[in-house]
Amino acid sequence: MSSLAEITAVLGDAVEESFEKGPEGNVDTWVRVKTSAWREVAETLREKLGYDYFCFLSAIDWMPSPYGRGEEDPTAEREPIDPTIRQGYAGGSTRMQVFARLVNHRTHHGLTLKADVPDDAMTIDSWVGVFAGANWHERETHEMFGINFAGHPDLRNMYLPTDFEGHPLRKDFPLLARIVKPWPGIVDVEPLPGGGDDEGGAE
Amino acid sequence: MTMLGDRQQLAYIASQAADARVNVELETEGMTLNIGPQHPATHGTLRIIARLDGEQVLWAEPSCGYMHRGYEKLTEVRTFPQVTALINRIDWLGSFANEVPFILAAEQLMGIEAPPRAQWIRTILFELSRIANVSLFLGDLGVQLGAITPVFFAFRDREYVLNLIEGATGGRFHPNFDRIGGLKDDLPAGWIDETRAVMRKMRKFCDEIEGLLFGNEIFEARTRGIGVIPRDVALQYGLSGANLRGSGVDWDLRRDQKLPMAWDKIDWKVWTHPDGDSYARCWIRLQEVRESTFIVEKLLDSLPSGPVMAKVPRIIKVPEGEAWVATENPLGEMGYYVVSKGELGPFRVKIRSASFNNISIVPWLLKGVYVPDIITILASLYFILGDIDR
Amino acid sequence: MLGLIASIPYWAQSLLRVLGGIVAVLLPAGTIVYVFLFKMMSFMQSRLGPMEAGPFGSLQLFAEVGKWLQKEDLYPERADRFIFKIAPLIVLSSTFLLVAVVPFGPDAWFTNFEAGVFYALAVSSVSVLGILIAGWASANKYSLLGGLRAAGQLIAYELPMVLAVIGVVIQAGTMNLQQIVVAQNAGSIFGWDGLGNPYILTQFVGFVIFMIAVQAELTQTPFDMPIAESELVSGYMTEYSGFRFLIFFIGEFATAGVFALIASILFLGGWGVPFAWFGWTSIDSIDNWMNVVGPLIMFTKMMLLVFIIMWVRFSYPRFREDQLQRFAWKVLIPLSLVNIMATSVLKVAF
Amino acid sequence: MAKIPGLLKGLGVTLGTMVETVTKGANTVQYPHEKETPPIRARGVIALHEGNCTSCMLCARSCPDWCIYIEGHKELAPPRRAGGKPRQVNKLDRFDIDYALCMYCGICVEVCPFDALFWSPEYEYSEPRIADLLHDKAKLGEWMETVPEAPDLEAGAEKKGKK
Repeated sequence: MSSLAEITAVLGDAVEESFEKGPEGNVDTWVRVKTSAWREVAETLREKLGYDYFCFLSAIDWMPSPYGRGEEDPTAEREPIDPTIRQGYAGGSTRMQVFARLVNHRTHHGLTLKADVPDDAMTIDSWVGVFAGANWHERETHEMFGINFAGHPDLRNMYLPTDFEGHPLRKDFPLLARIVKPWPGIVDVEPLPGGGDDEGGAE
Repeated sequence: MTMLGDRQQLAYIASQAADARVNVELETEGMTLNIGPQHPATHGTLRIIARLDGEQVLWAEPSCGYMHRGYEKLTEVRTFPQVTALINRIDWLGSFANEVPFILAAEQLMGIEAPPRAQWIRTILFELSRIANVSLFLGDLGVQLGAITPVFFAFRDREYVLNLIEGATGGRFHPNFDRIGGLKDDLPAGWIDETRAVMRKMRKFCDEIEGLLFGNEIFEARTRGIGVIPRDVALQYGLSGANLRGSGVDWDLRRDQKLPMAWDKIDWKVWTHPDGDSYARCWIRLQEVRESTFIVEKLLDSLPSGPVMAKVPRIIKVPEGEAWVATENPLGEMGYYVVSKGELGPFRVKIRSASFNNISIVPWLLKGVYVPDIITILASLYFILGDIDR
Repeated sequence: MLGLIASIPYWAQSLLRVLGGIVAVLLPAGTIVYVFLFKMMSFMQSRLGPMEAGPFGSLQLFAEVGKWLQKEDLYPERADRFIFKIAPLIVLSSTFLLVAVVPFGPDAWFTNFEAGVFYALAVSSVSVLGILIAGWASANKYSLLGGLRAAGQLIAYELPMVLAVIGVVIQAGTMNLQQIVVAQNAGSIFGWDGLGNPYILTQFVGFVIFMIAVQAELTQTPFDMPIAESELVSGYMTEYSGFRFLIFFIGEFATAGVFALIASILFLGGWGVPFAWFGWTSIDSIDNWMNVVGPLIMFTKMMLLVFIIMWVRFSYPRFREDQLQRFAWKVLIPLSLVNIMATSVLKVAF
Repeated sequence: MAKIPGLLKGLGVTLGTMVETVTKGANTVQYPHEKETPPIRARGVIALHEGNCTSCMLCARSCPDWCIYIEGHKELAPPRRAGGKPRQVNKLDRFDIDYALCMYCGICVEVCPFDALFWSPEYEYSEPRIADLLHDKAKLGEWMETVPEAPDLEAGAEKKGKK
């Protein structure tokens, strides 16, 4: 099994940070690579270490959602949402990260690759030349997160209409269904007219 | 087998000819055919735009999104138990199987494991949903190829399996039976005997389908050598399930992955086929239904006793972390990448559904085939629209 | 009986013939739809079929017809309206023309053509025209593909059908359908006349080829690519609804019935029973009651043949267009040519 | 090779099924005339035991579709023991479930701490107008009589209390 050590040795200084967890024999590996090396890493892993199965590619918006779950009592004081961005395993420094999973189909070892996407350029290299299957995944990521993939032949929308504005999976894109309708979970029990005030009278 | 080599060659020549014709100057005007979104062969609302020269496809591309429901966004506003109710609607024919990887991912993050009896029952229900799902595929395959009878057999016999699922979980299509830490409830009395009887019926169904379709010379003529996917292409596109095993890759997540499920506790066989054509894919699915009935019976034999629910807090908060769990669902590899921030609901869930990858190969595969082969190839790749669009 | 008909005025004779023709087309069609499409198909699929309209759903067909007749007469915007409307009628008229030469009894016939076989084969291909223009006039790509497929297929299968019939014609020595019936029932196999000489025994290869060609001519599975509902939605019928679709529908099953009638005449001895049973020697010595029993015998034989057609239809998947052409030109036509050669050699030898 | 051609085998399968249907009957059920009984656990419709409900809002809050609407008011109830103080209870004014939105997940039935919600296997409550699918508390209460006893469990199951 290609251990994390082997991977870092082959990838060299393209690796920014890595993480490993899981019990013996079922280790899952996370590797964050340099944005500029995103494409080369895929090629190297495929050619040298046999990670030839393309599982998926997507992105994460690490910004906490300013809208919450839409299940707050408007009469109660709203807890302020902590806007600090905390990245997950293998760290990172940008709001957006792309991540993808490759598997070595002989050893069945899987590997999650991550890379930062610069906040200003929002662009990263495309994997289409390495894994043909990345085509649709990158199109999906493009329309959902607004990340551009340099070298992708055809970044059309997959799901949304062509003139759709916004990128739905970004955290600052509101889920309107949870905003236009009032939450029915707001406590709507009229108090006793006389003014009995002991809470928890319900049995 | 030698016959097949010839056919593969013919298919290759045809695709080359299609390519060449585009480049020839004296090109006749082709026809653009819109197959779908409302079309009998598209299992819902997939649309395929095909450029035809006569009956030959020069270029084809699926256009999905007619059923996009934005599950990845919806999971972000739901709590973990609510997500379970949502995600079994992704692949609506094998819905129980959709819940399992998500629950396993959440359990992995919380560091708990379901008790053995729950693992066994989960695996049994997982295989039952595979049988329900793939048996319908086998019937539907007949319809796509013009035989109308198999689909009625499939609906007839799938009903028994759905009754079983409903008897145990309460939901025919959307069980919502998995809980973080185990199952909602134990099996009702008499369920095991009923299941054994149904498994025998399903094997008879497989024999009938084999007689009606797989042995049929017309069926072979329609599927053999059609839509050949070589092994390395299959890996590149991330095909999974029977589509990958049909291309000769011996990989089954049920066997090749350590999960707290009961597959590794019994003996069973992973079926592969070297040809990579439509026939191989369909044939593997037929064998897998049969194999699943044996798996269910063996698991019922060794069902341990005990509780079905581990100790979990009443209000579930999943600790911060990331987890990826994939299982071998009826359609192929279905995985959830769950990111939790220690709150009631997940921070981000990436749903890796099998059909999305399986269908992304279609533009590559459809070059140079004939119009009827579009239908054969789509049917043999077997997608569920909810599983593509999520 | 013949005297009775001759005694009524000419216009009444014509009226009787037209009415008889309508009955001879619609009655088998309705029976086929109910018995085979509604009931046999359902039983083969572990279900009961229509059960609500009438006892055991026997009035379902009338309910369906009523429904179709009520529907609006729709046509696509860009359609060639006149041709679009007339196409189903052409298809159905070919069926009516076909039934004109079918003899139902020693005297129960509409016309007694000398070249009946030739006429039947010629008229049966008129329906191709209707299908082709239906596909073209619909202004729909699926319809167009379906229509073109139908044209290619029906022409390809016309040939083996003709060649298969030639064997029968050689053996009977006549092209008159009535004479072919008589020849079979009056004949004998090596001197034994207990069964007559139904040509299904001596012309078995021809019978199989004929039935395959009929299956293709009727565009029934496994040769239903012109309709191919999983590929072409409904082929040339995609844009039709209401009573025009009904006409296509009736045409499909009526033609199945009429082709089965012709097949039963050519290969199963038609309306007749072996003449030796009753000591008849020729067509003139047949008792008059055969004019009543004959049609019933024909009907039974027709149902038997339609059963086979439908049984195959409900069991098989569909060929691809190119495979179908290959099958016709590379298998059926050479085979039927060999059959003709063998028949003629044997004819000369015996 | 001495094997039956697939074409004949296919014909045999359909013919066999036809004989089976004719002799043993079809697998279908003539629905409006005869009805299948759904399993005991079937999630058909939610029944409300109004007396148990304390309008605690747990079900409404845990509903993923936001399809439960509850309103209530507080009231004084006679004391449990003689001589005790009158208790304050929540009285239910409105309890609606919008079945047009409900996705039958059963989370509300599970979270209810006072056993006021139950699953009934009844399924015949379709309506021509979508607005009529909003069942109020009277209608939800009517379903109570169709709620079955929970089934026995399979051998080997650990006996638990209720639910």
